Amino acid sequence: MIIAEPKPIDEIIDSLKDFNRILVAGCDGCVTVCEAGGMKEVEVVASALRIYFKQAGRAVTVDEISLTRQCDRPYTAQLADKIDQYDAVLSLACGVGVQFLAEDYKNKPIFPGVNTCFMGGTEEKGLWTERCQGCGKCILANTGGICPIARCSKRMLNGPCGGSSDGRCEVNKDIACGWHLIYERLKELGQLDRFETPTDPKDWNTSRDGGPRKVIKEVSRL
Amino acid sequence: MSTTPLYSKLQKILAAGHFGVTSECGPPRSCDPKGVEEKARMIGDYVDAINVTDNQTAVVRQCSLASCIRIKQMGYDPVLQMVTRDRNRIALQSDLLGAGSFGINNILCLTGDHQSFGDHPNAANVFDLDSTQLVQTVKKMRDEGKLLSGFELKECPQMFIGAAENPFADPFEIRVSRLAKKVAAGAQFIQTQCIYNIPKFKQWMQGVVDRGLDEKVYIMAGMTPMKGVGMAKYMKNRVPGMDVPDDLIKRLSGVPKEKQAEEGIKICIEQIQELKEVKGVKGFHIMAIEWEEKVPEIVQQAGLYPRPKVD
Amino acid sequence: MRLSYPTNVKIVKLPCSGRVDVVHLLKAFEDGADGVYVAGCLEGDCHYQVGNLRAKKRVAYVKDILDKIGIGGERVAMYNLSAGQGPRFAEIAREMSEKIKQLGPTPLRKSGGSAKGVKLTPGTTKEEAA
Amino acid sequence: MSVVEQLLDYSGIGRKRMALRWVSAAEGQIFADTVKELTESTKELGPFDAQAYNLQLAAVERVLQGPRVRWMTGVDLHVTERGNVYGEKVDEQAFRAMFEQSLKEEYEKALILEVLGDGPSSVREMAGKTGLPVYTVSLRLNDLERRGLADLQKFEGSTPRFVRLAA
Amino acid sequence: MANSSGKKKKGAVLVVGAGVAGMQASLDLASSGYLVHLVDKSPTIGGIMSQLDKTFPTNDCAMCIISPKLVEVGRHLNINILPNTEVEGLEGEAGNFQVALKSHPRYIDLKACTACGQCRQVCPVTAVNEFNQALDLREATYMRYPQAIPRGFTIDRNVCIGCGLCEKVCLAEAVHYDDTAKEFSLDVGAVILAPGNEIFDPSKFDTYNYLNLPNVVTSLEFERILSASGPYRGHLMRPYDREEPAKIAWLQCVGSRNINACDNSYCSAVCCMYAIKEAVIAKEHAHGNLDTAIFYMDMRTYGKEFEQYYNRAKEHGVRFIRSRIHSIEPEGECDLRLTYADEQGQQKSEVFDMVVLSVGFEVGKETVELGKRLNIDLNRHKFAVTDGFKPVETSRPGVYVCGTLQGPKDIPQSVMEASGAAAGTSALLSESRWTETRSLQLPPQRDVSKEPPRIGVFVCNCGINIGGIVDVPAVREYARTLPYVVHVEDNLFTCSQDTQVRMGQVIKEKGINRMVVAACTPLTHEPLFRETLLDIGLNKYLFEMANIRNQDSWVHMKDRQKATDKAKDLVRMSVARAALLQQLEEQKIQIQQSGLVIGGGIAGMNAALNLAQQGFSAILVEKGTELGGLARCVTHTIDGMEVQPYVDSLIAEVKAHPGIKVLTESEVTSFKGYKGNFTTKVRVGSSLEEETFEHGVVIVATGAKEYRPKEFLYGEHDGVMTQMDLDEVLRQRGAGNGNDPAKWNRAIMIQCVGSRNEENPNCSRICCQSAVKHALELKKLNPAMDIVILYRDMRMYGLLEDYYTEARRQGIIFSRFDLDDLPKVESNGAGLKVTFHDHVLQRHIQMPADAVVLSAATLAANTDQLATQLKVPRNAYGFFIEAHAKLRPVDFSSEGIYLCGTAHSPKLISESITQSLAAASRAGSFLAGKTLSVGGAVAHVDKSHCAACLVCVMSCPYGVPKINDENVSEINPALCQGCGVCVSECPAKAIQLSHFEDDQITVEVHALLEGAV
Amino acid sequence: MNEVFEPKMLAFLCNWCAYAGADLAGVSRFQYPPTIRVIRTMCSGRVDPLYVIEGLKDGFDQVSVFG
Repeated sequence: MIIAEPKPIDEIIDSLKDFNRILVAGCDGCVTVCEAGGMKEVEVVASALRIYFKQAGRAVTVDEISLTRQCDRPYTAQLADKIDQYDAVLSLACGVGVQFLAEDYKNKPIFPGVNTCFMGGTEEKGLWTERCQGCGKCILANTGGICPIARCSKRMLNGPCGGSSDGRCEVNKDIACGWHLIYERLKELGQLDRFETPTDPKDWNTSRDGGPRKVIKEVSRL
Repeated sequence: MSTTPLYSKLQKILAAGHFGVTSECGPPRSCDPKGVEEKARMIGDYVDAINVTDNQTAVVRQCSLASCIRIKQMGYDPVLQMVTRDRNRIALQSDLLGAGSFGINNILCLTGDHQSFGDHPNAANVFDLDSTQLVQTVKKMRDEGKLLSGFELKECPQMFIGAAENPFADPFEIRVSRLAKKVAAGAQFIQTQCIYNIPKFKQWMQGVVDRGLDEKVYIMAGMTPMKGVGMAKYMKNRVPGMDVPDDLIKRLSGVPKEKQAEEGIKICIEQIQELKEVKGVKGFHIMAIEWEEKVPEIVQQAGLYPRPKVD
Repeated sequence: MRLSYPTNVKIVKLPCSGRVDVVHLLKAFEDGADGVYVAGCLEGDCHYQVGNLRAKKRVAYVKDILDKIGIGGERVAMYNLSAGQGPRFAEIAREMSEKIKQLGPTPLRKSGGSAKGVKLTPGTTKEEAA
Repeated sequence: MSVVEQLLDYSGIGRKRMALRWVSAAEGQIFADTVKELTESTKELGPFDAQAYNLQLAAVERVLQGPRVRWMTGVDLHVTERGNVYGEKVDEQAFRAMFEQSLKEEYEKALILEVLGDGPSSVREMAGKTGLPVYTVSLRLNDLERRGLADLQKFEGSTPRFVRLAA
Repeated sequence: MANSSGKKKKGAVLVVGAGVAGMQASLDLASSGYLVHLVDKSPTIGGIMSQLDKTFPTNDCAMCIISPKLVEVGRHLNINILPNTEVEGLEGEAGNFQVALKSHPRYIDLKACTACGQCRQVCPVTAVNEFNQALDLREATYMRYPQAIPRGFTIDRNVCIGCGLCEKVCLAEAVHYDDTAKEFSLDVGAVILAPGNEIFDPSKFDTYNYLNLPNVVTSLEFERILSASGPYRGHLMRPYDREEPAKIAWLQCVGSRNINACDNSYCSAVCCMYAIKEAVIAKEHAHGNLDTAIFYMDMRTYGKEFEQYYNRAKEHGVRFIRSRIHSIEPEGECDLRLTYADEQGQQKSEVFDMVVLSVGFEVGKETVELGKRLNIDLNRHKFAVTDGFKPVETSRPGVYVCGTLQGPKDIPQSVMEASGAAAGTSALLSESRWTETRSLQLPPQRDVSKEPPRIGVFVCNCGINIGGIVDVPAVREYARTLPYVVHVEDNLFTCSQDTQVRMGQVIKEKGINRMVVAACTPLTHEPLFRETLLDIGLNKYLFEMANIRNQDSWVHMKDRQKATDKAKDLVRMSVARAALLQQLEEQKIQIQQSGLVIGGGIAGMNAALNLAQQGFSAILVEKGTELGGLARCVTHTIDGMEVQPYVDSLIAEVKAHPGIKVLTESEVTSFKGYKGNFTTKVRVGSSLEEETFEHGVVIVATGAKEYRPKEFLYGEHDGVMTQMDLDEVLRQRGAGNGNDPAKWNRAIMIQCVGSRNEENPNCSRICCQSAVKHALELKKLNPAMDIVILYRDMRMYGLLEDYYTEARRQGIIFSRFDLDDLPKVESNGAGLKVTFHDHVLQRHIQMPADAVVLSAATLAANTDQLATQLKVPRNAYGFFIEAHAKLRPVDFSSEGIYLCGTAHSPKLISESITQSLAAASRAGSFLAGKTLSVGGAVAHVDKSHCAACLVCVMSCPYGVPKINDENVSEINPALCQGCGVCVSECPAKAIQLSHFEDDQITVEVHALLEGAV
Repeated sequence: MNEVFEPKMLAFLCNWCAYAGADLAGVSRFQYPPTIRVIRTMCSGRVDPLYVIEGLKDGFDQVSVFG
């Protein structure tokens, strides 16, 4: 899922301080699961905002809502009958949701309430780690199911640099060396031979194309 | 050993069966033209080629290519170090073309230290290619006369291609395979990480010899003399991938502080002597960090002077 | 024991301090509380195993928010006490009252602000929700 | 009135400073004689320095104001002569002994409370000021705490200081 | 099955003594379907435990853990508490007894008394407060302690002068001076004796000067000093001058382990631990650096994890000095001088601020009298005589015993015994289960879910407890103005019986569907008012209480206006919440009437047998090929009971019982379900076939094993053996085989092999008695044999002390060694030689020996797999962890799973039997309920909002939420404990906790602060 | 002290007996020292022990109650 973290409340206040009618909109998707933007976070942020405005002596409305997903138009459309009552929306969805809202409601300022970080999973409660950078050309088949692009600090494609020790990355001892993991895994799978074939320079065009990337699945298109 | 043409002085000396000797100099962190010149002059006659580092430890310095040009113009043989951290394949190839145009014939392909260690930790890294892929790229440009895109070059860079290897890094079992991989990609010489743990290095070398890799690539043992016990401890604890045995630290701390530098040089020389006997070791890469003035002494006392002449 | 403590302390009973939500604490401030504290069991003594430790973290989280929005994190606190510590309860009540008296009333009250809000569901309009 | 006599004794003022006499409406002579006699005996005692007995008088006053002594005086006859609620008569002597003991305790407690009125105090300080034995102060203080009249204020090192609580 | 007279057995039980043991026995039996008459001579229940400050080894507050039990006993429909009552006589036989009882007058009618305390406030008479061990005073009208049950006052007739004041102030009209003693009789099927012990009175010794020196206190006095509800409110002070002591000494074995005229020769079993506990807690209380010293003979920390507690105390700096103190001398004004000889024999003298006498237990005179009246045998120490294999049965059939009358013991042991006695009773009377019990007949509940709230508010004056401070009429009128309120009134005592009746009428008349009572505290009174609702057909969750007494009038006496204002706030808050309350339904789930017992040793067999005797079916799963377990390695017990015939007959009985299915060579392969409905797969026998069982409870009795020593030449020299090996050698000798111990000239035993060291810091509890048992037996074989026992502390706890005394009398030599100077065992050809340091001689001694017997540790059996399957916790040493070390010693925290025998910790056979009966009792009382109510205040998931994010799964401390087939979280109401952690964590706000829903909480906050901004 | 000490004395007199007795003393002209001040109460039972103390506090050297 997409992992995000709540923005510091002072940063949110900074972007919203001049508005009088605010809607805090959460998303019931990924950001709920990573505890950054679900209904609970909506309540917390909205409550904090109201306290802030009250103490600032302002008469401000801060309403709360959470949509099933903000990355699908039928759900974002659920705001259509309400949005006119607000002069700003704080979206607690990932960057996709914020932008979908912004595209759908062109005359409304939409502000992000979370920092969208990466695609990852739940390591333990309250700890999420990255697994995928969405490069668009998966090489996991050759790397024992462990992605060197997401897991190696230098995105090395042909093995570890000389800096790792005890299986930890030279950049930070808290990070496992991605290539160490790949090596261990290949060894376990008896596929160490795959390691010695040099990997050619990667085709990054699926990752660093101009403008927003597209995924088209013809069979799924209507 | 490979039968490709001999491009550089270093390559020629190695091909002739002599122990090769290289050293390195780090360019200054300013526009000062003298820095590189002075260092090169200090060591030029005691080594076969001079490596010039490329923004080492991710700290901004004068560019490696410019310094190499300067050294070439002084009449010495430079080794152009190139890291993939800061430039994508377009910039890397363009620099290679530029280097070729100045007759620079040695290249050392590196990935480079992570920017988080340097003076611009917020910089975006590139890592479009990794070191192995850079080796492949140079080889392709030189041997096929093509850029990665397939564009045909009218004149190709004539490069003796090198790569680095750390025999001590984890996982140890993978180190020989990784060397093999670089050789397969086109590396012709290897400059290793600083060697202090001789037994472990020998173990690695044995693996290299067992796979016959020593017949395919010149291994130059990396040597860095210790200035004192403080440096030894720093290297042990702070520098990633460095293996400094405790008995070495013990030996250094066993002598008075003012004698430690001398002892460090002595250890370095003893180790060179010992490594000369190791099968597969074809030369030495002496990295006297900010201590270039000691290189002549080491080279002389290790019995590597005078340097052979080749044409 | 009939120990006395200030009348301004009002108590909301919960099955476990672990039931205290970040939102509950914030709502209390929103409604004009000058200070809020959570009194849980002694650490390691939670009737429900870890509820009080969860509460402790949530209180810390609210503290941070209050600091950032200018209310002051010192207005919220977590205390731990056992069922046998009647005097300690009175003491905590006095201590917290004293602390809040020094801080003065919540800035919300003197500001005259009136921020409001309702919780909407996608299917209903604001009027319906209110 | 024996209550007062007793208390005056405890306080060191002495019971001679008061008297209770029975004079009937027909006994004018006795009244005159009594006044004479009392004047004589008071002369012997010398003048009374109320200042010097400030603390004690305040304590006696406190005892007399306290509900316990008042109730006990109230039930005196009830239980000794007319029979108590269980329909039994309490032995007068036993009652008296108990009463005096309670009175003494109440007086000691009152003294302690008076001392505490001057600010926080340790048990030893209280003993010094009241002239009571240390252990007695400890015991009485405990009863005061139990009744919510005194409380521990704080520890100074290993010494607790106690304060009076408003009743 | 009827008894000899042909009459059906009575389904009622008399429990004598309402301490922790009596309460536990009563609760077990009452829940098992028997009517319990719980008799105590004191006006309240609770016993000695209610007087303790903290309990070892967990340092839990004693009152915190006992008071819920008090309340449970007080409220149980089938426990008839008879306070101020004594048993006069017992006629009849097991199954049909007639008990003669006498109740002493209380003078206060418990039905009317509201425990408001006005009577106490006016009582002019004081007496020493026994509850606080005479450290302070109480009135003649009193309640023993604030949490006491029954909740009502008593007049102490010994000191009351009969002034009549209390009657005058009692607005509830509860005082009745004409109360008289009543004699009556009851028919019961069985009797359980749990009258407890008394504390040894140290004033019998003049050497301790206890009566003259205020700073010499007994350990129980010290408990009161430490207690937050004690005379010094939990501040550490010494009595003489109320200074905080800087140096305290504890003198162990006061009144125990001595044969002076006034002492008791047995060990009181608990004093070592409580002294350590008191020292540790005192150090925690002290402001300065408190110096604590414990003077002892042997440190007997033999219980589960006690040794670690002892070690921690040493780390805390508690000093342990091995010396028995003869006398206490006054020093200066109030200090105390102790003179003693240390272990090296040097004379020392030290001055302390305070000395605590660690006084032991003894059976009180009245109890001895009771024993005579009931015609049960007492031993020479006056403890009840029991059979080692029937540890809870007295000499009179149908009369059971538990707690300290059976022998000195600590709380968990008493609780286990209590449950054990209940198990015995339950088995005896099972045919009459549920015949005498009472049950509530409730009208059907009115569905109010569609009605708008109609709230009735009842404001209580509580006599003058509230009304004297708070302006009740003003609060009442204020309540009238609140939304949804349709009825208000104030009452003198809202909790009185007549008010309850009135309430019912009003609810009906005005169609009230939510009730608010502003009164004392929900902790004591919520259940009562909820019952009133149930009686009238309203859901009990439609009730809310405003605490305007304990948290208002009583604590703000000085400011009436503010107290009144606060009362209004609290009422507003309660009314706001009441408007949102919803009726909650509880469901009934059937309980499978059977139990799975894992482990076929003595514990498992007894548990299974008792369950079966109680009328439930049992499945007994044993890993080995035969039943019997570790007991097969023990020939006889220290008191001479033959173990093997017992085990044989037990096996025969188990196998013959139709209610027990015995599975040998079997193992549990999978386990799922929840209390009342477990499904377990067992791989049975050599065929490896799997069988599936459905059962309501599980009892774990997997046992333990003896440590195989790696030290002292064990396994290298034939002369070195463990105690269990020696047992085997002795048995073989009986059969005429092998090495004949009678020919030995000297045997040396080494204690604590594999125990009390770094690797295994636990004491194995039973090895001291094994050594003494075998030493005495060897002596009998060959009186000329030299026997030396090298020990660290001789832990001959309780009545075992007698055997220790006997061993010394017979010339068995005991020599102490330290962990840092272990004895050395060397081979000397066929013989052995042992070198050890002798403390008396202060030098090393070498002795040849024919045999060296190692008292090897008892270690946990390997239960890794089982623990994982059952999801039950074990400690670092592999022993299972009970739900609560004190009060739930045989329960696991997961309900429906119980524990007994050496799987819990090392113990004697008799103790294992007790615990197995206890486990069977707990299991039986759960099964007897037949159904289980679930639901109510538990968490529930709104499926439509659940993101299946697993946050609840990860955060639940009990592992209850699961993501189900519909891909949403599901919370089993039978397992949910209602803590609400998942609710507060749920990022989608999809979970709510019934009765504590978000809006129900925030509305309270909102109402409290209404108009604040 | 040079002056002759003249104690100040306070007496509470029961209206029905002692007060009447004191009156009778007057009627009979029985002499007694002028040191005494009399307060009449309707019954000596009405004399609160507190009054005795108040008297002493206020500077009387002796206080008596006549019933």
